[in-house]
Amino acid sequence: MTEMTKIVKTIANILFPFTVLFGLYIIAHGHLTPGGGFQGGAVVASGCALLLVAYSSRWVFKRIKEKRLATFESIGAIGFITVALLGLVFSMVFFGNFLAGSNLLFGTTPATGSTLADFNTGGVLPLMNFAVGVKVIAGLFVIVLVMAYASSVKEWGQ
Amino acid sequence: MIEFIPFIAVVVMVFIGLYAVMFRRNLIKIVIGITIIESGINLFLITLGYREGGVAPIYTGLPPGTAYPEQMVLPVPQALTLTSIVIGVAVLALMLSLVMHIYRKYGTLDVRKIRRLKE
Amino acid sequence: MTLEETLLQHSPALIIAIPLLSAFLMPLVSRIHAKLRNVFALVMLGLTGCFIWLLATDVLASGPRVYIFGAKNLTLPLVRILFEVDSIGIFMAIITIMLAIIAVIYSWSFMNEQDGLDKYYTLLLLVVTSALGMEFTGDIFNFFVFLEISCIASCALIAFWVEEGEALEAAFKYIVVSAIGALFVLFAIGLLYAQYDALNIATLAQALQYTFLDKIVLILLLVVLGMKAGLAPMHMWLPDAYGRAPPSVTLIIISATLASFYGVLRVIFTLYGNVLTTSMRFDFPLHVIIGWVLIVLAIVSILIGVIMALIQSDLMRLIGYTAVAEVGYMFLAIGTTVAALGAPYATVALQGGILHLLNDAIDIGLLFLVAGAIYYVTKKRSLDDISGLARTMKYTTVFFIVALLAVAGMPPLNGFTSKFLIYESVYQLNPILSIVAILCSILMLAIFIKVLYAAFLGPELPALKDVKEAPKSMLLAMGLLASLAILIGLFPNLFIDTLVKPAADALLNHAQYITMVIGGV
Amino acid sequence: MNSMEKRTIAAVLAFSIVAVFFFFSIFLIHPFGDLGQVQMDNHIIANTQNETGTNNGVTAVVFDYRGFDTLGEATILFSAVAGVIMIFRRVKE
Repeated sequence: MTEMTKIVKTIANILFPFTVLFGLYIIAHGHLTPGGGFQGGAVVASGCALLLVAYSSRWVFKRIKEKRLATFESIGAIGFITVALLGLVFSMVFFGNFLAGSNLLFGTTPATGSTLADFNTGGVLPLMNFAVGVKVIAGLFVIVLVMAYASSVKEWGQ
Repeated sequence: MIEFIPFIAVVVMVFIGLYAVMFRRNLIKIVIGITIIESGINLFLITLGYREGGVAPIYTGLPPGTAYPEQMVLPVPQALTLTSIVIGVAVLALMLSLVMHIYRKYGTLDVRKIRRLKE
Repeated sequence: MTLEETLLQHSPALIIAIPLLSAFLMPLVSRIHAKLRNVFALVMLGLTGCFIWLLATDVLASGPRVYIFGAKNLTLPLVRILFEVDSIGIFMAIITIMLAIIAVIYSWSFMNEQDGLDKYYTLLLLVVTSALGMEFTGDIFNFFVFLEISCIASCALIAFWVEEGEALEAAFKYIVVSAIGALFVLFAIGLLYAQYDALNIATLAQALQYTFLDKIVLILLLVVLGMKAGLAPMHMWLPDAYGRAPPSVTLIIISATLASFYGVLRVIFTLYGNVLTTSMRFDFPLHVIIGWVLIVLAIVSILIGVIMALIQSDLMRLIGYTAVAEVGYMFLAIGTTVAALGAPYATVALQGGILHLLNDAIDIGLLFLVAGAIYYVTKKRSLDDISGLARTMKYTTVFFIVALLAVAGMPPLNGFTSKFLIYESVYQLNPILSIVAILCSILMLAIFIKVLYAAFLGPELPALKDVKEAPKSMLLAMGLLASLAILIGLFPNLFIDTLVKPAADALLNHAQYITMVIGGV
Repeated sequence: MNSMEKRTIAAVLAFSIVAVFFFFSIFLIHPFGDLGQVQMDNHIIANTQNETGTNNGVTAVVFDYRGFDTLGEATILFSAVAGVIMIFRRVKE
């Protein structure tokens, strides 16, 4: 993919932080409002894809390598399964929600029925949302980046 | 009849997708066909969970006076659809990267010109 | 609770978690040192094997185990995912882990010169995880998720040799077929969910009313899982995929295929276990219809596999078509069991089918490893280009002779025992079927004798003068499979009594499977 | 050309069989919005807040009740990424 004009770049520059912020908001509030790790991760990754379109894929590829993104994805996946394994350690069952109702981190139990949003609820769910969010951002971005970069290389027909 | 319209939409989408997969000769069109089938199945799953006049199963800012569980839609089909969407993305990514490689190798996307494997 | 009891209690979860975690860790591990990833994969699979051993001793001694994810106790209605491990599940898990360990040993030398090996080992561990998950799970949507993991990871592995156009085509064919099949499975799950509002297999099996929708679900599930298991007429992807993937990958894909076959068993015997004897129209009970349909398709598979193998000149494709025929033998046994449900020879057929599952994994796997060894030293696929290898590759020749005798069902090797059980029971159902099966088996022997003459005996080609024996790790992998083939051939009763009979009983006793979950509340 | 025609006939046959199945099945499902059995979902809706401590029923199902499926889902994405990187590993300048 070739570089776009200055107008596109400027608008992408303005939009990119807002897209990332919105995605992070969706990830962080996954246990309260519609959304979660997958959805928010997809939003952030689409912001990254915007950069990819505005600046060329070579420009992005020079700054961030796919190996590093793949490592980030691995870390997200390891984080997810680690939270599940911590459930095995603390509540004696795989995927046990050991933080719910414990009054520790995210441990408040909300009142039944319609309540206001209390960020400090949900047990391990926000942690899992965060791990999945990291994983999805890195995963989707690396897929788009690798495919875009491959189509920009000479022998691939461009 | 009116209450079956969402299901009919599902069937129409699955048919369009199957038609594309079976009778189109372009690899990209085959991939698009699979994506359309998948959207149809996702629509089917989400349709199964709808309850007449229900709201989303989220308690934050729930309209006062909502009786639950009678006035909430089912959460499990939504979770299944979420899983299905992510699976669809993964399959799509892999299929498209294979198509890119096939195009580089043969210089065409026509199934009839590519089929070098003996049947 | 002692440590051992705790480990035993959590072993179903750990058997999935350990290979999965090591797959996630693999990109990080391979950054440290290149050789470390082989060791790491081997150690982690060995650890998984230890847990499977621990679980197997307990399950075979004291019945199925249930493991619930996220809660300590079962509560009705069943909202959580659970694993239910019974004798057939653990039997399949033993086959899977055995093939996985042998594939990793084989890849040590075979994949040595390739690049992209960290992803290769990651995907390999993921396929193993998915096969184990399919075999243990007691939740139908969870089964679908594992089916998709196995589909995606196997597809990427089939395309490992990206420079070959045929590998890409085989991978594309495989993923198109599997993706559409998986979507049909999802549709079937949606139909079940719409009727009974449950996703647990035991709950569904108990609630099943055998309505028209359930018939559609049965057809969809059997068609898709039969296709993934390589049953004709939807076997087209199998010879391509088997023949074009690296042989160590083929070994892993065999285990994924067998997991789909296990899915067929689970659907027929457990999910529809309660309604198998229900009569449809005209006084035809369901099990007779399913049984005969499976038998006809199985015979078609055997014939297609053998006839197509006869005309192949590419060694790996030839073995791929033989694999189709072997799948046909397994389905023949299952079809006989279902068609004659209740008769004494039905149990014999089921035992033959389950033992043949193990033998198929060993024999076809060994054949592919031998073909891979030939490819590794000569870089040639076609039988026309290789000749006289017996002079330089003595051990490989011996292993090939073992494999060919085993796959053709010759005593005293393992194929004989299971095929004999199948012929014996099928003969009581219909003698003609048995005769066709025996004739095809003899034809298979003829095909492989031809391969033996073409590839190993015969004149030495000048191009293959400086061919050496395969490296040690490949010989070790082939030797392990060959010694297993001989061991099962010499002491079949040992395996039948300890592993196969409990597995067959667990399949036929679907009431126990249901009460373990529903009754255990 | 003969094999091509055979292929088309087989495709038409398979297409029509699948079409018939799908078409018959949809009219036998419960009507849109009027559910049949709902015991599992009602249990989840009623117990989400005290069992998992979250306000969002869908997140509770995705990450708690059916968390293992989500692990599988994450694994699928992971394997797709691994596969795509592996397939494109030879791409160099």
